[in-house]
Amino acid sequence: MNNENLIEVVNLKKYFSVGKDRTLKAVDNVSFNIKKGETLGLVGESGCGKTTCGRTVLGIYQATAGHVYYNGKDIHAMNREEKLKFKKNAQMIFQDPYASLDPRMTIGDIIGEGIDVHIKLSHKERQEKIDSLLGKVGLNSEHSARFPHELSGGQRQRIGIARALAVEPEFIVCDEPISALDVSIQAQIVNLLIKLQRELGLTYLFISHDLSMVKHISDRVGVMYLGSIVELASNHDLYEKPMHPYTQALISAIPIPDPKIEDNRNRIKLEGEVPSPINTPEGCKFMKRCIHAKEICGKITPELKEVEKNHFVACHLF
Amino acid sequence: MEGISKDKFKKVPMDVSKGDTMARPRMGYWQDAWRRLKTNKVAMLSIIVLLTLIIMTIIGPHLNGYSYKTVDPSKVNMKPNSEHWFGTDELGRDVFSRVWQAGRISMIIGILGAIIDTIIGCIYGGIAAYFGGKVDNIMMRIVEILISIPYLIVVILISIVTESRSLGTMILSLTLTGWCGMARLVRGQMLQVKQQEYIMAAETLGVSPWKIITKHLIPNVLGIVIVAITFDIPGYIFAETFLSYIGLGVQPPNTSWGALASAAQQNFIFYPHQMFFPSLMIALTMLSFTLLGDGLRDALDPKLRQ
Amino acid sequence: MVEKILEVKNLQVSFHTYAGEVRAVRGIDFDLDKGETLALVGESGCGKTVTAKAIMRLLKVPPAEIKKGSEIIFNGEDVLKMSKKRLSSFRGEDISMIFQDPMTSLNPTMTIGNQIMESLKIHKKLNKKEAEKEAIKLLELVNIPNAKERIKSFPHQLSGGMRQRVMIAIALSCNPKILIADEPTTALDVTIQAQILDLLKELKKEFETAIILVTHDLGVVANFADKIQVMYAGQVVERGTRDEIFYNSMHPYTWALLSSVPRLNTKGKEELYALGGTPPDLILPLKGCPFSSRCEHCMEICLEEKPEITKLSDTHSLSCWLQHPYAPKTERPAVLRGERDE
Amino acid sequence: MGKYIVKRIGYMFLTLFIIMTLTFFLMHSIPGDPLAHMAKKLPEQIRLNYYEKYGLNKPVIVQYGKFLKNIFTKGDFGESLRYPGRPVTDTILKHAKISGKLGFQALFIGVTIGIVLGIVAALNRNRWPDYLVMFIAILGVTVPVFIIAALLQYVFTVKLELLPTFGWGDFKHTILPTIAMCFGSIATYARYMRSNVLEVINQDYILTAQAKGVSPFNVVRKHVFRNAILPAITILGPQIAGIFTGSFVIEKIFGIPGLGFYYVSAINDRDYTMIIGTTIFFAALFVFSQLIVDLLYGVVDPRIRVSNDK
Repeated sequence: MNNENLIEVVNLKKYFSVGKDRTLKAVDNVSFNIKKGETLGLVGESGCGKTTCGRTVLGIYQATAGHVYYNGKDIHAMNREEKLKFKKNAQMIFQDPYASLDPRMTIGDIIGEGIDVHIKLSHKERQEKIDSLLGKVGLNSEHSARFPHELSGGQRQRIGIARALAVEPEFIVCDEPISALDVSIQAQIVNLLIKLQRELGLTYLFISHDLSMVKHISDRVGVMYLGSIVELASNHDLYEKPMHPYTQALISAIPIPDPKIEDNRNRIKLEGEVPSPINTPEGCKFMKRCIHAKEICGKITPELKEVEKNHFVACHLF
Repeated sequence: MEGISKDKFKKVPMDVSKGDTMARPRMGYWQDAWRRLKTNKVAMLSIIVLLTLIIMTIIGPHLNGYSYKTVDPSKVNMKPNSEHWFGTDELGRDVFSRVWQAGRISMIIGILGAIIDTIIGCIYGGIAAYFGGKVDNIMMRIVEILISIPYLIVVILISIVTESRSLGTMILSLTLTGWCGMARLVRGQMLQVKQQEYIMAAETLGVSPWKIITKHLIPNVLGIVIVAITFDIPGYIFAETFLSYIGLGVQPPNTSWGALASAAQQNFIFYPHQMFFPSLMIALTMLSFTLLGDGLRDALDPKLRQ
Repeated sequence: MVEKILEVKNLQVSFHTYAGEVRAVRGIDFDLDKGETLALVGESGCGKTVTAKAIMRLLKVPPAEIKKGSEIIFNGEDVLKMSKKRLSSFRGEDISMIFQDPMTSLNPTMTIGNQIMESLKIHKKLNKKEAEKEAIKLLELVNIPNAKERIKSFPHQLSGGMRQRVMIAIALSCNPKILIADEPTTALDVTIQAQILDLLKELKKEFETAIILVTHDLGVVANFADKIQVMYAGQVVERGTRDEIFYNSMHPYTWALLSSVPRLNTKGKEELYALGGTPPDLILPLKGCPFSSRCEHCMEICLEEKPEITKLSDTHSLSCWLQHPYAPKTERPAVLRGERDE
Repeated sequence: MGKYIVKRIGYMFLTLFIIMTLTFFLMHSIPGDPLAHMAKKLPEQIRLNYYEKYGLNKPVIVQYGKFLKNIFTKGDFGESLRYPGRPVTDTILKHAKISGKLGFQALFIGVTIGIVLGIVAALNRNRWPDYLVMFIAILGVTVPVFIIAALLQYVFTVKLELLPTFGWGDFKHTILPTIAMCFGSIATYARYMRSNVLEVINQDYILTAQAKGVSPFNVVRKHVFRNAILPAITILGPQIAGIFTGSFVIEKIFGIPGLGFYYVSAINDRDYTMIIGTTIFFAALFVFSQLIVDLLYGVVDPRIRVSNDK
């Protein structure tokens, strides 16, 4: 891993208008960067904006404000040609293995779609490439004439991965790629993603609500709450010494499949539920549920600042 | 337990790929839908009935040697017999030939009407869905207003205004607002498909909008549109029947099932056969299309697919 | 003295589909003691939910069929032979159930108050006023703020966690002896999941309710269940107390389930233990051990004959040929052993 | 909610205005002498007098202005062209009562029976009651109403001689037309309710209710019924439209002096003022009932009720 930033996200905002005078701040002033060959995990509960963030980073959604730089180039200001090249280099793996494959297309055509756009191949080379991709994700050429409904969830997710790999990308956004799968299948997919990263030197943005999986696969992890990153640190630091009260609660809520640890664990209980992300007031968004809330928290929105080396927290306690 | 040979406890090398081979024969989407439809006896029977009806409307008028418009005052109001299979009407015309001749008009109105409304509806709904936002808003408001005008009143007004009772104006008046339903359906379906993750995946891959429309959007909307067509055809036949009844349908010597049935309705008590045959054909056509539509919907419904 | 309140004997459930008979549950037995928590663990399609619904007699017959020879005995009474009337009082009063998806398991057109009061009226024969009072008490019990106002809300006005609390309130309203919780936290976020589990634990202590917890998540089970039963392809492959399953399990499928979940204490980016393949199609007759096609210790015998039950202790038993004296010695995977030493 | 209603009413008036304008200009674009169909042959001078009286010799746009003014200020659609001296508005109001009585009777009976049959069919899925109901439903949507009417006349008046064939007077006269008219509603509702009930029955909250120990009868009554019937309100709109068009045919067959009867006569006589007036009346009634249906749905369904509040 070198120290070059592949992705730089600066003050990214994505607002949705939901009726008169009501804005949903799905992504609110988010900044982070991802180094080449690194995996950045993004965790948070449902509705925290992690999926929207992933999509805005890929340019699927137009950003409301802020910038996303890919290799130093702002992806929202690219011309057509550059944009097409970016689409070859940056890919996405989707959450729902059922909705993300066109039911009317064969597996071969689904995988081949990207090849047709970016890499001009003869019919034979194309088929060979598809077969080799299928092999790479643990399937075989027999599957290429099949239709999505004939495959299981895990197999479909492999197809989704093969489709992304087909255009030989450098960067892949994995949007909850395992949450719809069974436990034993989840492990298969995660192993595959790790293997592919090693072999192909890929860079991942791994989005998930499953903290233990994120910890397992990521180098650094960002925690999102109501559209903002509240803490961003290396994998180890974040789980060993979480600083933000929300992160602490989140980590202590993860059930651990070990009775002895579970029995002696002191949970930080989090009262209430995530408030609505529509028209959020000024100040720290976590304030209402925070046991350490002070007066300042309701007035000034805390900035993400480096509290220790490479450990960023957005909280007035620090 | 003791009887088991020790050899049986040798480790078998695990073949992981075995779990990923496909046991079932491969089957495409349309193939699969067709297989489903074939198992549906009612739908298959409907197809057979419809094909028979269509063939008869083509060859039927020429089968027994009597023209549908030859008036024969010596053979007025005859009951069905070996000469005139379905009997004759009050002008002595052969009902058998007339029924099939009428069927020709009814079928043409039904099918042509459905085709026209599908084309307009698909283009209109497609444009609204594709552009979205303001364009969609305005286009759908227009449809909303058009749809809130009672359909048959529009048809009646247009029929009165155009004065001509030709097939063309009939179809025009029937389809003038008839496409609105299809446009709504196509738009709704398109919007739903547009939100699917596979469309997003294609966009992420840099697939051009045109290809996304032709390769993803259209094939995925097609199934629903086909089902809608099978329900639209009997709708038009029904509407034509209604128009004929209130005297705005096709004019003699041309005729349709609706026209035949409404003409026979006056003397129904004395000559029930004159009404029976056209009514039977209307009912059979409607029934077959409706049942076929039901069958197609079940066959194409992805929720039922396993 | 332990009191047995539920006995399931040789339960077999099939579904008749157009493609043939799907044998979803293939002969399982278990007991439940008073106040105890039993977890049914397994992946989707293993028959755990079907078992739970069969106990409540909530399966739709047809397509479902509970095979002859199956017995479900509640306090000496066969549930499968209950009359319609008895069944109505059995459900809700003796046993109740909460479901996976709190978004769809409440009636959208009825206020939550009415939904809670409904069972109070049926079983406790309360009048409207008393029922309302009781409903407010129940909502307070499951920690819903402003209970007095809330009983007038409709389900869509509540969040997922709140709805699951309402479901729990309904289920516990008549103080049943058994509560079946079918994946009660799967649809919820982690922090909410923790809240709901804590609530269930508290209530269990207070009411001495026995709980059957159906889940795929071993993490949830770890500090919740007394006994665990691991299911695969409609059969129980291993059962034992919580500690026996977590620290001394002997079935390769249990190993796989335990070790395919990443631990917070691993270094990361190591390969996870992953099972290959997918569970067998339950439409097919299964020859031998159902797990054999995915098992890395698979032997010839596993493909031919169904393994018998081996008892390791009073509470711990499993079906696996590895327990046969002729079988090669097989150790528990390193990941699992490591943890025991900690 | 209040805002929503105002908006909907605004749209209603816009729609009505468009319909008025369209109808007016369509009718005035017909070539030929609008008085050609008058009941009696007119001498030239009287004809000119009529032209003067109706304003037919003025430019169309002036006629349009007068037409709108009369409607909005007096609710006046002018006089019948075929029967001079007979105001269109009076005719409409007089005969609409008869049509209305018949229509609502048919709608009420049709919807009630349709709902009951639909529920019965769904609860007995794939057994004989289901097949029977579906058979009736299919017949109801596939057989044109005048054929049903003719059959009814044949059976009840010619063969059994139980009921009068023709005319309007006491309750007896309404029986056959009502049956003929409600057939379509029965069919549509039976089909719709059946699929709704089947859908609701498979919802999770039905399991919850069963798990609570609610008796099977009460599960249907308290949980299935309400949830299945609410969406059925939405298809009331098209049903009301169907009742109108059905009345055109039914009233003619049974000789009932309702609005449909006069509408069809007006069409055949090319009585333009009458056509314009009746068309607008029908359209207004239809648009208005559509509005009521939508609002009603908003009131009864708590989910929609709340989303409108926001």
